[in-house]
Amino acid sequence: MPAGSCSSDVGAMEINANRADFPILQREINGHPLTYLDNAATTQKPRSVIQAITRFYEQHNANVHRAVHTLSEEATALYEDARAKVARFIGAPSARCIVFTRGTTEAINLVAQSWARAHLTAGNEIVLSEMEHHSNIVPWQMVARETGAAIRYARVTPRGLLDRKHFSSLLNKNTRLVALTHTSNVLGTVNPLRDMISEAHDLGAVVLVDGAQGVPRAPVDVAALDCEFLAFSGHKMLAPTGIGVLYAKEHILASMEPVQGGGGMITRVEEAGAEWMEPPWRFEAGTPNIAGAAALATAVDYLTAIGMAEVQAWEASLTEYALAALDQAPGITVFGPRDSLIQSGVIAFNADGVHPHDAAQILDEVGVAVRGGHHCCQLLMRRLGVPAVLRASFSVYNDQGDVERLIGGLERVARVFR
Amino acid sequence: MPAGSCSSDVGAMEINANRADFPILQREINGHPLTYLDNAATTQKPRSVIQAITRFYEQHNANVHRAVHTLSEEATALYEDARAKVARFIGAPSARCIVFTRGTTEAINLVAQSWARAHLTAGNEIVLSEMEHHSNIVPWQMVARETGAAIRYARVTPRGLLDRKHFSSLLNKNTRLVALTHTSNVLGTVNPLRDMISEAHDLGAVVLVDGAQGVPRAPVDVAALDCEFLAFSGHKMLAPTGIGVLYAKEHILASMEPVQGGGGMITRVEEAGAEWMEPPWRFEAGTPNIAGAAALATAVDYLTAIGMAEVQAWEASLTEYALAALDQAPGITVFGPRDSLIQSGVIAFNADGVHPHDAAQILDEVGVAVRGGHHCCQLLMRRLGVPAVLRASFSVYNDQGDVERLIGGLERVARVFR
Amino acid sequence: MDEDKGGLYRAVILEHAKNPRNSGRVENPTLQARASNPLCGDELELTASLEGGILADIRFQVRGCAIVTAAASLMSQVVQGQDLEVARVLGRTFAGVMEGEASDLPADLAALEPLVEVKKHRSRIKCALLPWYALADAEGAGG
Amino acid sequence: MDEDKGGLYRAVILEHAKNPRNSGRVENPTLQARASNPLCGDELELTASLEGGILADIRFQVRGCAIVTAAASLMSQVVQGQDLEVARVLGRTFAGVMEGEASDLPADLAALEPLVEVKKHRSRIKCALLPWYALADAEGAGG
Ligand SMILES: Cc1ncc(COP(=O)(O)O)c(C=O)c1O
Ligand SMILES: Cc1ncc(COP(=O)(O)O)c(C=O)c1O
Repeated sequence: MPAGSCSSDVGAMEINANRADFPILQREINGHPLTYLDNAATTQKPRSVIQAITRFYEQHNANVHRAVHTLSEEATALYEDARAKVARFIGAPSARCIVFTRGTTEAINLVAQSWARAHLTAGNEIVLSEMEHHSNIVPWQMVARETGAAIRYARVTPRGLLDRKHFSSLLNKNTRLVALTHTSNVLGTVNPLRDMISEAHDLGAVVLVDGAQGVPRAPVDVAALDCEFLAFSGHKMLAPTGIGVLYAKEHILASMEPVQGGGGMITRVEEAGAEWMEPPWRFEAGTPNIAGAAALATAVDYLTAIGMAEVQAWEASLTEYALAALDQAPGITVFGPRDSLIQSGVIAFNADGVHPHDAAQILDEVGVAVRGGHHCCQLLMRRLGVPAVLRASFSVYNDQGDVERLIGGLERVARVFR
Repeated sequence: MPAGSCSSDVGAMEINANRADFPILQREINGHPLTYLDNAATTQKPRSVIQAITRFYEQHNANVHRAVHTLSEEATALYEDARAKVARFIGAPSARCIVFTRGTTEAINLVAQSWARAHLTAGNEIVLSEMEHHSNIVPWQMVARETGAAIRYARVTPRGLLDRKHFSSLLNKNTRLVALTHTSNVLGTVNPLRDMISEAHDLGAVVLVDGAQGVPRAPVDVAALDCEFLAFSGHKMLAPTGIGVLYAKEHILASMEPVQGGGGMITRVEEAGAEWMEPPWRFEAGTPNIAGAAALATAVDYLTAIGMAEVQAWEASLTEYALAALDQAPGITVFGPRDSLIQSGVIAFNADGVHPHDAAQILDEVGVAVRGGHHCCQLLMRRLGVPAVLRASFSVYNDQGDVERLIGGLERVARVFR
Repeated sequence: MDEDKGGLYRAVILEHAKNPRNSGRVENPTLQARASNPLCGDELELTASLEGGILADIRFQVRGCAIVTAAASLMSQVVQGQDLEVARVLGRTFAGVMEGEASDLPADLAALEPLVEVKKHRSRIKCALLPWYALADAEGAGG
Repeated sequence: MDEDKGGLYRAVILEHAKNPRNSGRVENPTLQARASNPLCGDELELTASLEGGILADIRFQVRGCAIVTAAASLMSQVVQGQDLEVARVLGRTFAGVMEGEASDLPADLAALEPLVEVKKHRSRIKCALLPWYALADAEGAGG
């Protein structure tokens, strides 16, 4: 069980208890213990989540809906209970607001293809930001090309914050949709969404929040945010790959056409056409990732037992510790806010004169897993003026020891390239 | 390990060895051993497949592509090796012909949204059959509505075969696309695809094969079939939920636009637009179901070790045995060909005077899992003149004992409703 | 599991399924509704004659499984002669029990007790509720 | 793992990465190409002067990681003074080794041995091959 009491002055020992829950942390990489700091790409899974998958296949596996036999009833209950649990986790009023998808990317594409294609026309504007992940850019470019809508990008300041004034200046009565990330997957920047959403609403725009990094790192409450859409991925919050979530306000979901057709989303099929089921099932054509949904519920249980406020505090303390250590390290340039109050669990930096891929490779030689590259944020890279950066990102099982091994690895990088 | 030698006179004992590989078969349902005959909905998973998932999360979990650290290299290798293995399994010339999807439904929708939307216009015709699963009907209805193309349905004969002459009569120079199931998920009917595909090709039509039932039950070779597209689902062939396959000829895939945009499918993103990666990655936006793909490779290994010809022979022998037993049972009406030469592992029937849901429920009380309903084939139900049927369907671990327990259960159904 | 006691198909359900009470159509109904569950193919028609707000006669024509047939039969006995609005409240109460929000049947629904077992089978709950949905949706016929 | 021997970053790679041979541009090149790996941000320009089919001079301008820089440097030494078509065949041979189709480097590519370690790291193979892709694609400059 995860440690339950990680208050803001959380000590390494307390949350350390979590490490034992993650079997992969026993692995050695090139003769060194694994120091996994690539959590913004995907997190590791606790034993309980892995067991939830095994349990599903060893005891309950069946297709969902439409069958009366015991296994199918059990599989359906696991799947639909997962929907309800996810709804509670993000403060959604009902399980009917939750569509299961493959991940954040598919969730955003669903909104682009169903909602946006139906609502946007030439003259309309979509507001994004330069810090968006490609998954929150390319779907809008595709829909913009089809509909003739235009895209405006809110600037990122040199400190790595969203330029709040520039954002406001982009909003106008033609703005139909605003799509923003909760937390930058490169800089860790947390955007002041409540405020921005209400500003967008004042102009009649609909708001999608990309929660891929935010939902795993902080309490996220859709009722408080009041966003129309929230997209996030299971695999970045201790759950398996292949399962993700689109939250949408119920009346909006009810107005949307399905994007994929097939089994499980119709009530009636005639030669000439078909009648859709109600949401959310209308949007889940075909056999879904049932085991993935069941295991996502277990991941939510795991995070809830720790407490998302505690997760947030813990990542803030690690971020502070790491920022201080990186500041001490010679020849390291850190990007982004460098302030754990508005930066959540993700740090971008470079070793001067060393290409991020070379640095990441040398870190890997001592078991430190970080990612180097553009992190699916080429617009942000251009704004930062670099082709690529190194990124260290935390999750619940990381501790100060991981940060120390990172710093040790960076000393090694400097020695190799001295 | 599965029994390796199941020749055409395959004995129950030999392939029986497989049962021990499937942990769920140890389960008791309502005090009876599980008799799982709902394999056309989804199959159970052998231990090796479940362990492949566990092993992935305990040892190799990372996101694929774009990172240089060891775990990411390993995860990428598992994912891309799975692609190559799937290609070999269906006789595809290259791994580049294999797109991973959530399942058959998503694979068919991908073709509908990318290929068909670009190629169909008013005046064009799509030929389907009345025995198609909703997943091979509704996507075409959606694209037909958008493009103005018309859909023609090849009739099913009273014996449950595709009316070959009627099919031919539907083909003409306006036929752009033919989409047919390899094996009916209700009647088990196996269509004479080679012949039908070459007839469609003669008129210049492109052919999609719905392999959801066919690929798990018989050797399927895309080079021999010469179809342009083949769609199938992992979860119906011993692999996890949430992973499936679209095979497409390489030059066709190369001509297709992506449907979903996001990370992992672009080479370059600018404010104004993006450049796609080459296929198949162009069609896999976002983090894929990595563990699912790795476990699908293990399922392919398991089936390959048995041999697909042996699987086919085994299911044919069970089908014959079950058809004979159902013929003896009083008050049972069997639908479909009733001939194991053209019927593969799936049998539809009803208990006279008993609603299929009631029969399925009473069978469940003695641990027999069959499905009652329209099986996502409302057009076929109308052709058969029934609202719903019972369906028993086999996989590698079923044996004559399962058939006997089904027959015993049906006697119980008759007693309850006597 | 004994074939005749307990379980979904206890004797009283089977008896109602085989000999549904108030089966057929009311002539010149003043209240009418159809309900269906396309997922199972169940279809049902409710006709009733309403006299001063009272369900003077109510009948069902059902094509469906044993559960929906028995549910319509049992319901017709419960609401026959009841005030329509009272009957609709009873329907909501019963739905609450079947969907797990309330735990016990009130005394005036005691006759429905044999159906409560259905709530253990999520996929069948709609079968037990379908006749009540029809009543909730029923409107004046012919006008 | 020792920092200076073995592994990807053995001394010879680092030495070439820090002091790439034949770095820069050939003036008035008769052969020219750009190659890039947008996934890493690596970019490279090849310029050469071709005299009677012979690569009389070849130079690289690289913005990228140590591997691609060293690979360009090592390659320039191997192909300098070679027949262009022979050099392109060498490139295909090297690609075959790196992609695991062939197992051993032929004698005339022995100088590339330090790069063979890269093949253990799938994500980096393209870095070692990028200069060779540029040579394969190179076309006459200015005309
Ligand atoms: C901010 C952000 N948005 C979207 C995504 C895409 O998520 P996924 O790949 O799970 O679809 C990611 C992760 O890669 C991300 O960090
Ligand atoms: C013939 C056929 N086609 C398509 C499907 C849809 O497959 P999935 O639900 O895995 O997408 C199925 C299974 O339900 C099927 O049997």
